[in-house]
Amino acid sequence: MSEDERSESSTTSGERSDPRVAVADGGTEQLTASVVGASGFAGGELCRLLTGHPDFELAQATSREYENKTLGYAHPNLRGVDLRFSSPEDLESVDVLFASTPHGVSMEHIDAFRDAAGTVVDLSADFRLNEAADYDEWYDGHVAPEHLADATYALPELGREKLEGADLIASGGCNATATMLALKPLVDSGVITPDDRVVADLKVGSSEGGAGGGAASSHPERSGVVRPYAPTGHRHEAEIQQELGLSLSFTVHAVDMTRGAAATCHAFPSERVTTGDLWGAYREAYDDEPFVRLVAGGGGVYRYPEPKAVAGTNYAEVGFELDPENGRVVAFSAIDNVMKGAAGQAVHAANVALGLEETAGLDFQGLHPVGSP
Amino acid sequence: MSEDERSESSTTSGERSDPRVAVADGGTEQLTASVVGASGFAGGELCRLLTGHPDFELAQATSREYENKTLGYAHPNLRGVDLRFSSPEDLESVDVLFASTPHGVSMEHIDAFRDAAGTVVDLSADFRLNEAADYDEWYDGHVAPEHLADATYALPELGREKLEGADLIASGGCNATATMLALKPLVDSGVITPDDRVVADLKVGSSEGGAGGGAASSHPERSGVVRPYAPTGHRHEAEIQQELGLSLSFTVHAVDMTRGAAATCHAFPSERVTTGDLWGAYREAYDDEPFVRLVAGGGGVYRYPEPKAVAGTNYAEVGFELDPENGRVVAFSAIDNVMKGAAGQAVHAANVALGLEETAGLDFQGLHPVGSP
Amino acid sequence: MSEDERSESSTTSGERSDPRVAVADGGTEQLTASVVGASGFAGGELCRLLTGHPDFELAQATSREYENKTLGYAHPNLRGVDLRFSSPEDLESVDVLFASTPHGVSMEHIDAFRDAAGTVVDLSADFRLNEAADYDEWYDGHVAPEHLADATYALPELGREKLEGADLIASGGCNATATMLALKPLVDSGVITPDDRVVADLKVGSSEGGAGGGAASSHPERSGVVRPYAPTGHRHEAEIQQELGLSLSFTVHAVDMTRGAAATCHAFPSERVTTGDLWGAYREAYDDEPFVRLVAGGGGVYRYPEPKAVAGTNYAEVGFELDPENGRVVAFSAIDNVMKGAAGQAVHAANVALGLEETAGLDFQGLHPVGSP
Amino acid sequence: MSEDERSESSTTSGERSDPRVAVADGGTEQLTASVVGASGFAGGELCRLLTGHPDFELAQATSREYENKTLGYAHPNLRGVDLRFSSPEDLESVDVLFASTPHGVSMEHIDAFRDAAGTVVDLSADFRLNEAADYDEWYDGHVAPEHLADATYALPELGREKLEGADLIASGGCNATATMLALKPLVDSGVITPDDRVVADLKVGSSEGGAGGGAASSHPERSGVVRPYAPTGHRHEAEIQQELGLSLSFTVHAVDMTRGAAATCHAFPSERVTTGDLWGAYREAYDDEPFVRLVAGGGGVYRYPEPKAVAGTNYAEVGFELDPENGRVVAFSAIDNVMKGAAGQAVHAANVALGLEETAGLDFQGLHPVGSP
Amino acid sequence: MTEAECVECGGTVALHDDLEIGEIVDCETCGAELEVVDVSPPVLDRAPELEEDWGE
Amino acid sequence: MTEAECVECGGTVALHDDLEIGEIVDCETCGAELEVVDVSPPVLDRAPELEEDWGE
Ligand SMILES: NC(=O)c1ccc[n+]([C@@H]2O[C@H](COP(=O)([O-])OP(=O)(O)OC[C@H]3O[C@@H](n4cnc5c(N)ncnc54)[C@H](OP(=O)(O)O)[C@@H]3O)[C@@H](O)[C@H]2O)c1
Ligand SMILES: NC(=O)c1ccc[n+]([C@@H]2O[C@H](COP(=O)([O-])OP(=O)(O)OC[C@H]3O[C@@H](n4cnc5c(N)ncnc54)[C@H](OP(=O)(O)O)[C@@H]3O)[C@@H](O)[C@H]2O)c1
Ligand SMILES: NC(=O)c1ccc[n+]([C@@H]2O[C@H](COP(=O)([O-])OP(=O)(O)OC[C@H]3O[C@@H](n4cnc5c(N)ncnc54)[C@H](OP(=O)(O)O)[C@@H]3O)[C@@H](O)[C@H]2O)c1
Ligand SMILES: NC(=O)c1ccc[n+]([C@@H]2O[C@H](COP(=O)([O-])OP(=O)(O)OC[C@H]3O[C@@H](n4cnc5c(N)ncnc54)[C@H](OP(=O)(O)O)[C@@H]3O)[C@@H](O)[C@H]2O)c1
Ligand SMILES: [Zn+2]
Ligand SMILES: [Zn+2]
Repeated sequence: MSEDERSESSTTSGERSDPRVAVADGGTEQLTASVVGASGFAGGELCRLLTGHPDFELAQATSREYENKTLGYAHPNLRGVDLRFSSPEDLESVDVLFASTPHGVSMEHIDAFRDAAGTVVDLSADFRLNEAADYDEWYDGHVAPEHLADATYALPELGREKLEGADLIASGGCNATATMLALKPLVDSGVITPDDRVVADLKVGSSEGGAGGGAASSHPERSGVVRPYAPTGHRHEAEIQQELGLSLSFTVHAVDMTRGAAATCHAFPSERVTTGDLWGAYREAYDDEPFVRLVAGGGGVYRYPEPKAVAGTNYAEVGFELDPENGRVVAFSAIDNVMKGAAGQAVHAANVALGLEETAGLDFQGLHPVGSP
Repeated sequence: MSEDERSESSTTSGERSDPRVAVADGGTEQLTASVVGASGFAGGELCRLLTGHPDFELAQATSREYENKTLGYAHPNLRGVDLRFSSPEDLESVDVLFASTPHGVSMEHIDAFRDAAGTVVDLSADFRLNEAADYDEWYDGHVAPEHLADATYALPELGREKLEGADLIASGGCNATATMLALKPLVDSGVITPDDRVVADLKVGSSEGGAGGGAASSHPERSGVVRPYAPTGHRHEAEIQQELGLSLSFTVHAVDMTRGAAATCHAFPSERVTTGDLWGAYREAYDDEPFVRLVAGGGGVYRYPEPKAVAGTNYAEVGFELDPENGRVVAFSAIDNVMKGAAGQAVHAANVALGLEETAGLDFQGLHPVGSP
Repeated sequence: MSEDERSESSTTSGERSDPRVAVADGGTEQLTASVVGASGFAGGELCRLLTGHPDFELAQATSREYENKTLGYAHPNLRGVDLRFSSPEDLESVDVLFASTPHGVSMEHIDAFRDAAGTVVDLSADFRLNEAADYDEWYDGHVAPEHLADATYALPELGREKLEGADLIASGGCNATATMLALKPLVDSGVITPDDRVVADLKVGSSEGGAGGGAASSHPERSGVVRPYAPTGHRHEAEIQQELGLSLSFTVHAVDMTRGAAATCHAFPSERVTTGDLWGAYREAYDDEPFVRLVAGGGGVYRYPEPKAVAGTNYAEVGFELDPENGRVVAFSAIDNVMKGAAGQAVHAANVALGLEETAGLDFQGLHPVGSP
Repeated sequence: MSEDERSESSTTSGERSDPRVAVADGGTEQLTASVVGASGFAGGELCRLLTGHPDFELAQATSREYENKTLGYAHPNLRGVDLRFSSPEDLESVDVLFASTPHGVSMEHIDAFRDAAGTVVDLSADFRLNEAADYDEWYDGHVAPEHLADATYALPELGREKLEGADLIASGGCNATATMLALKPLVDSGVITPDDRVVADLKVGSSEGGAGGGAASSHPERSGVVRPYAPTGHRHEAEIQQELGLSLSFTVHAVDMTRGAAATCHAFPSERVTTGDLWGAYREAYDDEPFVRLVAGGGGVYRYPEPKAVAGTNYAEVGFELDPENGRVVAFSAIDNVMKGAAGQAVHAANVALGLEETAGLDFQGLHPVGSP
Repeated sequence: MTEAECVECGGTVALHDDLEIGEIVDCETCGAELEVVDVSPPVLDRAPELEEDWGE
Repeated sequence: MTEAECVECGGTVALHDDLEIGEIVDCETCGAELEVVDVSPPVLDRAPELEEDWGE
């Protein structure tokens, strides 16, 4: 099929027509989507979500390593999907392109991506920061800084208005997402201010490392660890600084789970607060959020946020506890790094950007009991 | 609440009208369902499935221990569900009652259950065997043998016709389900006959033990085990004998996962078969089955059935390998014991019995990557 | 009961002879030891250590539940030990009695314990704090406060001189031990002072809960967790305050391992330090310590303390990292809670108290690779 | 360095004097040992065992990748060992050389190995089979078949006499070891004969794959699996056939543990046996074996062999159950694949070969509780 | 310390001195739970099966 | 066996005899990777950081 045929076969994206129209008038027509980096962990989840999404049709999934193999070859849960990986060299024209490639790849191909799709959602860090200078400081610079001003940070809980109609969306970092969801109510309500000391101590699963592997992530070495893999200076600090205006003390540990990121934030407000104040702040921030569950105390086995309770879902559990001794606020959050921290957040943001039902395609509730998912 | 009040409070099941009608004429009306034993593991999954099911409304969920607490108190993934546990003493009148109680409870309450609902699906062993004598041999007898003749074994892959319109359905045992799915194509095709020797070696997760616990299932003792917990004489042999006509050598091991049952069946056909014969038998048996995936060989990381690839889903992975040395057929299957082995199978059977879309409410595809779910 | 009575009741250590003499003059004579609470997790480790110890003979191991059963019945690794549990009512007279019972039991039986043995090592919190008032504040009071002044805190790294000849030894809390080992060099060197803010974020294994179990520690619920089980106000704060003079912000998480406690301490010194200063402080503190390994940075897979690297051993791994952004010092430590945090520490302290070779019986080096031990 | 220089530089093995003499006359002199392949999993365990062995001094540990790095760089538990990896090109002259390299390496270097040491213990398959033809059938042939006749199979439970004085020792395969220990009593006692059908269904840990790794053994993919990795045709069948005279139906599954191999053998004796017969056979076979523990039935949590109960040790747990239905004997065994299945077996065999105390250096009893080691 | 033979496996079971009828001991070899049915000389029998919950 | 001081932690690093310039050794105390920049007497410097992939 030639380039021409392909673009003609796409009814919605031609001429950069607003894809939202297609849905608005009847809801039967579907948007086409492609996933670049579909053999990866986040890419596989994108494929799962998009094939189950009422408004999307998965048109293309790229992989260089598995070109021409079925999606099920790399992702056993997708054995039922009738699609084969294709080369990222041959991008089809679609309504939305999701790029789920390692840092540095999207910035190199951003022109081709935006050419191929009216809406581009990038899951890497390549378009998360506003300033090229930040990329010099935290990453290895940027090769397409002219796109930075176009990009919108995806996490809808930080403000969904600016996402509406966005055409370049930067999905947030998983550890940044977990941390910001725990702290945002404290910032919004003024309980903590930029000068207050905040320690964020994270515990994350092995899928954060991607499908690649390496000696440290082999099963015998990675099993059972509580390994401080970023004792200081994790790059996600940059996003948090930018989005919340907080400069944190950040430490990330690898623990023995595959999915999940749990943030424990120790904050020291300059003024004493009560538990009631905290409930007020958290409810204010999240009462209307479809994907945030407040979990703070109560009874039973599950009293605070736990990653396994949200595994496979786009939910975040958020909670807190007040230390009566010294006024410390301990804010917790738990997400699935590949979902709320990556593919789920990306689809959620695309839903908002394109005017779809916000929760469309993201209705999985998670499992109980569940081991170490 | 009296019987009368109860039946009035039910809008759809009044007069024992065929509940299937409600759906047939338009699809907007929903069937009501209750779950007895809803605080348990299988009961929690039933609640998850029914609240996400297009044709069901979860009207009641019972628990003695958690009466008046929200479902989310026991099952953190159900925090969003607006329902509280009620007492099993006060059964509401509904279209379908799912009983997910320990062996022996349903047989005691079966009259009340059938009174409360036109269709009863029982997840225990209480109505799986056809003969009262079997309960004397394998269990501790039966107190309501008069219902045994009414009961239909749930596993649709063993024959869905007899399920249509069934009003007492006995959901199969999880280990029996895994084993029978692996072996059925060999039996149907005549590759193995009742006289052939078959060893079934199972590996199962800790949720098979239910929410109760006990010393052997405490985390420190249960983690990391390969524990032969039923070296011989597992009760599920009785169902397999009844449904497949095979007398197996059955051994069940507990391994370190929460969900999952994997069967490895070593069969010694009296006549040599080829891999082609086997593919023929398995495709014949399962090509039209919506919840069976054949996985046998091929490349990549996932070449044979694995429980983690189906965790949280109603799918069974089934596969085989031929031992060229001695003609042995090794048949594998993997299921999620709480889903295909319990709650999923029960909903699947209810769908068939009530004439609903067979896969309704059972569309979760599973996760990749996933650890030890 | 007076000191005199106590020594007379000891049949094996004859004539109040200093038990250390027995070993000094030839090394062939062994000290007798008993373990009260031997069916528990820490008690089982005590039995393992004492039966493998060159200077001890395990004379008695008590259990009410397993009376008359072999040690191997409760502890499969002790199947080779030719001893049966006996009742704690019938204490034999021995040189050293190790009490490994839940909080509150030792204080009740302390007279009987000291009667039975010249040296008592208690693993509970019953004799860790100096003041009866502390027990009112942090625990449920104390019934034998007159013994508190006799007791010596066991952790030898906090000062072994006072342990020499001690006859009532209080083995430290596991989480307190991990935390204090991480912080002690910073305190000793003056890098942090009592006014500096210190957050201690711990990750611990399920064996901390003891052999008892309960719903939250059943395998399906406890697997895969990152569960904040003591968000604030853990009782071990009291010991740390007493021994290090620091008032911490303490938060403890349960993670998916059976053994292990890992402390991440975030400290904010009022004056900037260099990495060299820190190395100086840690080497000064631990260069001569037989059971502390400094692990900070370097290459390979294991760059910071990890509990799995010390599982089964009496070692502590201790390390640190300096955050160049804000001068934060992140101090790490990792121990096996049942060993360095309980049974190993107790034997280590007994070795010191009785003038034995300090490392006797504690030579296991740990395993590599090792999963989640 | 020439042959002459090498032997001169060795103080203990000079003139190829019988190394056993050194020990016999006084016990103070130690034998020197080297480990080729010391950065690997089995090699690391050899280093741990040899440095803790009363009669050995670890003189050399080779690694190409980690040359000049300390042993602790690769093996965190060996941080206290004062030795650096050296090149396998520069073999020192020692009393015993342990080769722990991948299949095919030893056969290539066997002349150099035997030159360097009077006793060579090889952990690979290179010298396990008696006939060069077997290597053509099961492996990729053999390049030094002239040494095969010199080699003795290591597993002492199969006969320790032939090991005495052996100078080329072939340590058995881990899965073969587990299987043979389960079945040997049945073979010796005539309960099963070569014509009887035996199915061996194994469950093994990830360390069997060695330190190398690969996609399938990355943590996210390998966690939680019950993966049939050798459904049929595992190479260890060859050793079992040779040593026990049995032709088995062999299937090996990867399960979620790092260490451990558990064999479940389903045997169908042609004549009925009683439980008493079986106890007789197993006690006859193993009553005098220092490293075999019989575990069959009884009460408590641990009733049958479990790999976690022997993790880190050289013990094998062996047990059985009789199926009253069909006369099947289910024989179980559990070992630590890196210990009894590799490094421990090798040291055990060396102890026997050199006339040392048979259990020397192998006294670790294992841990309880222990997770998934 | 007296001894008795295990009825299950034939192994030797070591017994403490103040043995009482009805006590339950386990066999060191096979782990069977054995009931003391006589004391002089000691005689052991298989203890009544306590159908214990054991896992799944 | 010669020795040198680690530039990272001040610990003593044991060195083998036929040391060559450019060799990388690790410090036993702190694990730092050190480059041999001179041999007689031996001098060590911090080895150029290999930005190794290490986990997540
Ligand atoms: N995993 C998480 O938890 C997580 C969370 C938040 C954000 N993210 C971000 O999401 C992105 C993907 O992460 P991941 O964990 O899914 O990584 P991954 O598993 O390593 O997958 C990366 C994918 O990118 C493809 N790829 C690599 N280089 C490429 C290139 N030059 N051109 C085209 N395709 C290329 C790879 O496939 P082929 O080699 O087959 O082409 C693979 O499919 C990363 O930027 C990551 O930072 C991940
Ligand atoms: N777990 C599996 O993998 C699996 C697979 C196949 C079949 N099954 C079968 O499904 C059933 C449930 O298994 P499960 O694992 O979910 O067990 P579970 O977690 O122990 O749950 C049992 C439930 O039954 C309730 N219950 C117990 N006794 C009762 C009584 N006398 N009257 C009313 N309610 C009672 C309990 O709640 P309250 O005490 O709060 O009332 C609890 O909610 C069993 O028959 C089991 O054999 C389970
Ligand atoms: N586990 C750890 O990581 C850890 C670390 C540091 C300190 N500790 C402390 O060490 C102690 C033991 O902990 P654990 O984890 O081993 O607990 P555990 O597993 O629950 O064992 C407690 C033991 O005490 C016995 N016991 C209970 N009540 C008794 C009583 N009234 N009289 C006599 N014996 C009694 C029990 O046996 P029977 O019921 O059979 O008699 C059992 O053997 C606790 O004080 C704990 O705080 C534990
Ligand atoms: N793991 C087990 O459970 C187990 C059980 C029984 C038997 N075995 C056998 O034991 C042997 C080692 O297994 P493993 O699991 O320890 O493997 P491993 O972790 O992969 O280690 C292999 C070692 O050999 C070295 N090596 C590789 N190629 C070499 C060469 N050409 N010359 C010199 N050294 C070389 C490697 O180090 P450098 O690359 O740094 O030199 C490494 O130290 C294998 O033959 C295996 O079959 C293993
Ligand atoms: Zn016995
Ligand atoms: Zn150093």
